[in-house]
Amino acid sequence: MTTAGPAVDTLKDALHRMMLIRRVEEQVIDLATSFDDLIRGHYHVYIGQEATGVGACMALGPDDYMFTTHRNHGHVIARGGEPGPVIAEIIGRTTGYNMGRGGTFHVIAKHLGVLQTSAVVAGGVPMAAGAAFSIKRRGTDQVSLVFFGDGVLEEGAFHEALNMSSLWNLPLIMMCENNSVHPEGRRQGEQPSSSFAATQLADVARAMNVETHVVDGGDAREVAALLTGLVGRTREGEGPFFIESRLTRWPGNRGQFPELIGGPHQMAWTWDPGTADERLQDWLANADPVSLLCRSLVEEGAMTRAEVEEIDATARQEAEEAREFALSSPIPSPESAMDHIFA
Amino acid sequence: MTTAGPAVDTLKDALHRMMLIRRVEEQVIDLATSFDDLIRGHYHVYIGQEATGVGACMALGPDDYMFTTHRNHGHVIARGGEPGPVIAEIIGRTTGYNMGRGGTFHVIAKHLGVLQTSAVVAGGVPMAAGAAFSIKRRGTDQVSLVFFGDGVLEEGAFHEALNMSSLWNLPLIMMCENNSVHPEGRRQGEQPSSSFAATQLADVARAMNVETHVVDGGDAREVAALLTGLVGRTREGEGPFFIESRLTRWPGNRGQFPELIGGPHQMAWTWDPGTADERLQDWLANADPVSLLCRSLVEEGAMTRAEVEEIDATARQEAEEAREFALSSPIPSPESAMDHIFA
Amino acid sequence: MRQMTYSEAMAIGIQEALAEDERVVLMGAGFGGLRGDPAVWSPLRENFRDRITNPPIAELGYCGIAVGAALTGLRPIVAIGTGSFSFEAFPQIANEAPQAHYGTRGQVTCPVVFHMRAGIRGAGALQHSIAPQAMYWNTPGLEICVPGSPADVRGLIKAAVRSDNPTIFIDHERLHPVVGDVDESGGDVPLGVADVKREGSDVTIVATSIMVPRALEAAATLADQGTDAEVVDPRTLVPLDKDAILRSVAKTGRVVVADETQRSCGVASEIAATIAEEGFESLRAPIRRVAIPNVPIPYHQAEEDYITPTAGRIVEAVQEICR
Amino acid sequence: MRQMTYSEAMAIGIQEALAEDERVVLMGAGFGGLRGDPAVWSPLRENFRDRITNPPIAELGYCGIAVGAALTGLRPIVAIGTGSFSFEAFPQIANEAPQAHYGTRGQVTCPVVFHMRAGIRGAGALQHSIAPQAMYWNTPGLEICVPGSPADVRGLIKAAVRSDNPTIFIDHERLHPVVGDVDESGGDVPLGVADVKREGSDVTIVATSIMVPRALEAAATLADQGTDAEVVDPRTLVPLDKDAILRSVAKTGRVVVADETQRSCGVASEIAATIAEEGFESLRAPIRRVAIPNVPIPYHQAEEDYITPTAGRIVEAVQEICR
Ligand SMILES: Cc1ncc(C[n+]2csc(CCOP(=O)(O)OP(=O)(O)O)c2C)c(N)n1
Ligand SMILES: Cc1ncc(C[n+]2csc(CCOP(=O)(O)OP(=O)(O)O)c2C)c(N)n1
Ligand SMILES: [Mg+2]
Ligand SMILES: [Mg+2]
Repeated sequence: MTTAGPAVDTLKDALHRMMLIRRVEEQVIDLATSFDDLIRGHYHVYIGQEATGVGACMALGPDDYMFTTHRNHGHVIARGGEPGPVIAEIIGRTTGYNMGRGGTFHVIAKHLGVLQTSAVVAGGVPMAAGAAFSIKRRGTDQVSLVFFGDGVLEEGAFHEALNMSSLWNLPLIMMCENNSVHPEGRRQGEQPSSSFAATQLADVARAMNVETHVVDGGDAREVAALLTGLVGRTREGEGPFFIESRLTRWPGNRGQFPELIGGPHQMAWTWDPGTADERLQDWLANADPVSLLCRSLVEEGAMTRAEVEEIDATARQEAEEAREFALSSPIPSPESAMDHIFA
Repeated sequence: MTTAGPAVDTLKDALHRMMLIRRVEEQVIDLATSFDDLIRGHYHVYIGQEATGVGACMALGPDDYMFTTHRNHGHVIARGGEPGPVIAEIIGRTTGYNMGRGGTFHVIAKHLGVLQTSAVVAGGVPMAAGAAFSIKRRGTDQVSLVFFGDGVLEEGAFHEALNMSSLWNLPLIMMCENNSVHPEGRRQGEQPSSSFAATQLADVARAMNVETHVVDGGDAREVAALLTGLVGRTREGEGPFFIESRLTRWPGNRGQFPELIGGPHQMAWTWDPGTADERLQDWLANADPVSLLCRSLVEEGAMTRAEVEEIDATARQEAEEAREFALSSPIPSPESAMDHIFA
Repeated sequence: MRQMTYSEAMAIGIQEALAEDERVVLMGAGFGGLRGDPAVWSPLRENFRDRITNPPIAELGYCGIAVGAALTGLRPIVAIGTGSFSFEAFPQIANEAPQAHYGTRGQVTCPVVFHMRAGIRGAGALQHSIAPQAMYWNTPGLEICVPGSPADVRGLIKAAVRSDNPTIFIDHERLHPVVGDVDESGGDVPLGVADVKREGSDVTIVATSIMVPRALEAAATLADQGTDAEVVDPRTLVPLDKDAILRSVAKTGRVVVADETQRSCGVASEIAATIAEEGFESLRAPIRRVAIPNVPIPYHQAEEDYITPTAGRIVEAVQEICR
Repeated sequence: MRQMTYSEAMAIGIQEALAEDERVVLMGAGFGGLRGDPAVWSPLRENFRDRITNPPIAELGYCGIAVGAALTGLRPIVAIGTGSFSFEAFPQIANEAPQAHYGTRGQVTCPVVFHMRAGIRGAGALQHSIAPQAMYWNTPGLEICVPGSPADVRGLIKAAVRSDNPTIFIDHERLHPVVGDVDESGGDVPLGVADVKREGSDVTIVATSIMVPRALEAAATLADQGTDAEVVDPRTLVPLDKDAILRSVAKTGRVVVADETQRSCGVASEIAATIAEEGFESLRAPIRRVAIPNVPIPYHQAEEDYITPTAGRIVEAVQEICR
């Protein structure tokens, strides 16, 4: 499935975006743990899922719609969001994409076709189907893509939207990020879930006559190649499509408050995972999409290790600048709470 | 699949129940159309689906639970409900099973294991799963059976309950009465629906690892044989099961107000459908479970035509007496509206 | 000016909204009510066939689709049917649509109309008689229209569609046959402007939706008894024309709030609380609410009538506070 | 008598309910809140492992399962988590559970407890800060508990489980760390009995849930200013101890109703409307509501604090009506 993957330049851009997501999320965790009052509730980071977001968004055009979830930081950056306004939104600053109104749960970015970010499990899927409905009615060749977690299949809303998308042949791409998969299961075979009764997540979509695909979420090229094909077919009037991206949860991503186990990501781990915290080693070796992409690019001779490290250094610096930008931005005035209730 | 069907005596009882449902529903339609103020809203009758309700209920024991829908009159009688209290409930009399509190939408019959009747599409399925959950927790060998229409699969609630029933291996039998099927489709092959995207209704349940069956809803014996097997297996700890009973909608059952096309059912139609109203002829010949059972019993020599007609005459008389009973029963006092809000 | 039924006026208003703006689409076509007059509703269904989508029985899904469509350039009117069916769609109606504009500080709009038939319709029984407008009023970010006359239903549906906000549009089966004058050349009824349906000086009756004709009937009875009641119809709950209500109370000093939602935390509670807070100085008597007592809706007519807030109940309430 | 947190008292109450009756089961185990103290909650999870079911993310489905289980002999406590997640289950909570007993004229009962954490918890933002108790109060047939102290949460959860009616049990993240005295040998707190949390003669503050500690704080501030406030905590909204409220208002003649639901058709509206209707003769000043203004909940603390009904807001409201 790695055939017809993106060209090296594109891959460098992709790697940069993936690094940027990782470095921004590290800043988010650091902000949440260093300050009591910046991120007061729980929040979710996208570490370990970067290849899916970036690989999928590479296939989208500027007029397409994207819907995301509680785990939205990475999706918005993958779609081209700038790290400054993203962090600013997450810590509630007026320079954030919603001027601090939505916070970590609701990074919304209108100029990127991200119009409403639901933190309700399965909230985004019907709305994304609605965007697709509107595309079809208006007769444009846009695409509506929605990211969501495996948990969404447990909610009835998903099934209702799935049915209508299929019945009405909507230009909708449903990208399910299944982050409950062990490395072996990611590439092949069955994977059980304690909370969903189907053998494979895609079985239900297939039963509803929706074309389904399974992709290795550790492999940015595979995701990009698949999505490029499906986005093209969607523009031609095919669709909807259901994709399961198989991911292995980053070990820092347990519970409601993520933890930077072993500290920020070290590029050295990519070539020597054994130097990382024990809980991370297996994940870095077999599942981390950033490490996997770096290693394969270097192994293939497409980039040198130094070039890869330079991309990381850039991303790291951008994330740090974004943090400073956000921290030095003004907070909303109390009375502004009463603005924009109605149009 | 007609193997191991019920014995003749049981079939006579079944035929009697089916006839009784038909005759009671005719009375209901007559009451609704003859009086302005007895059944003031819309209502739904079970004509044409009698074999499914009776065939399934024959398999149940006295302690089992049954859940039904807006189309509940027939299910309650199939379960052993008496026609008098059923009609009395439908027209709102204090002799009704809920003393006129629930009416046509909510015939509830506690003594029959019918504990709450939801008129919300898909409302009953989670509750039935809950009864099954409670059976399992309490460790009894009861069974929870829920009847519902094909439309229920369009609601998310169904999918949520399906998932949990499958995950938790609940003693639940989901009996879907698909009354949108043409006679040919009833016994074989694919049947499309304008509002559900799966090729076969059972595909979704199968995808969720639930054992599924398709049964001819025109054939009481087939339903009874299948259900007897499944109820037995459910008591042994198997389950859940999903059954699609394929039914052809009675032509009088269009819109929100049923119509007795061509008048009350004539037994003569059973042997000569051509004498019935044109809109009914095909249905009587190929789809009416009452006519089909009568014809086959007589053809097989299990009963004479006269015996069949006698059963009908009995049912007819019971329905008429039930009507009289209901009409002569008292209405609730206005102030009783304030009773039983809380236990 | 022509006499027509509420049902016809609504059909005309929807047709006008469709004709004026091709972004307007209908999701579902159940506006006519259970016994909706086909003569009135079939032209709409025929003239705008390509603008109507008949969804599966999936309220949460199709209301969400309408929200998504509204975020991306359409202006959907969703016919949910019976008000309690909107419960199925509560997560999208109450927890997505009203947050979009606020959550982006005004960057996006969500111009969707959720239309439903609410209230005691006659034998709707336990699950088909619920009026959810109070619950939606407890949800900031939703506009709420509760038209009580043919002219208002036509003018408000057009205004609701034109509004950039998500709007709950409440109609009532028992209003459908009500006849009234409609100025066919007239435009929208603006949101947030109450209508004094009858002037009077002794007592104010604030009434919404189905309670408007009932309040007028009560006022006629009261007039015979020598009590001159003013009937104020807010027409929309959000925005609420508080001034008009307070102005009337300032004049009469006495008020009955009549509404067919369930009593506790109902529409009448909110209006009464507002008056007790901001119009207290004018009050010369307790504020009476005429609403459904806190009871589910029973099936039989005797019981159903007993709990229905009728004109008679309004008269009684007025008599109590005008002694 | 022992000092403990609200969170601990709730955990103890639930354990006692489980120990007393083996028909009690837990659906979900998210009672502890986001930063719930494991020391307090893990004994419950360990001692009653076989009575706890962890459902999929399917609120409508598992609340329906709880209703079905309650109809057939169990007494489930469902931990829905954040209050707005109960919107997903609205059809079962509002349109099945409360109808079962009424619909059968008392033949069946539905003893289920729906537990949820409601209100502004700090950065819950648009969709995780909603307090739905007013919507449930608009739904006849549901009991509603809104405990505001450790003793009350323990006593009420036991009473809720023992009750044969479906009960909404509202807790609040910000109450979890609140400490108070609990009589460990004490029994249930009866439903429908208000508690005068502080006696006073100048003004009545009716407060529920998180507003109880805020009202007490306000009363302390007011005392310093020479105003003697009485704090009445209804503890349950359904049944409502109207008499206790009216008795206090009869004594003070002035009332502020403080509640953390959204203002329109909120809890404070209902209590205010009730007083305006039945306690009017005692009133010497307008009834003030301290509630969330009609606005969705913003993320940033500055804005969030601005709309939160605090002790300071209560003080201001009292000052306005005690001039
Ligand atoms: C309707 C609803 N129920 C529960 C939650 C609480 N919740 C937030 S994230 C989450 C898990 C979602 O799992 P999944 O969809 O697989 O996404 P992941 O976090 O794994 O990316 C839950 C239960 C919610 N936000 N909305
Ligand atoms: C949640 C909900 N939405 C809509 C309705 C209105 N309604 C009543 S019956 C019905 C059709 C149900 O179809 P099906 O389940 O196939 O049952 P059938 O009437 O064919 O037996 C609908 C849409 C309802 N009762 N509940
Ligand atoms: Mg997941
Ligand atoms: Mg059907």
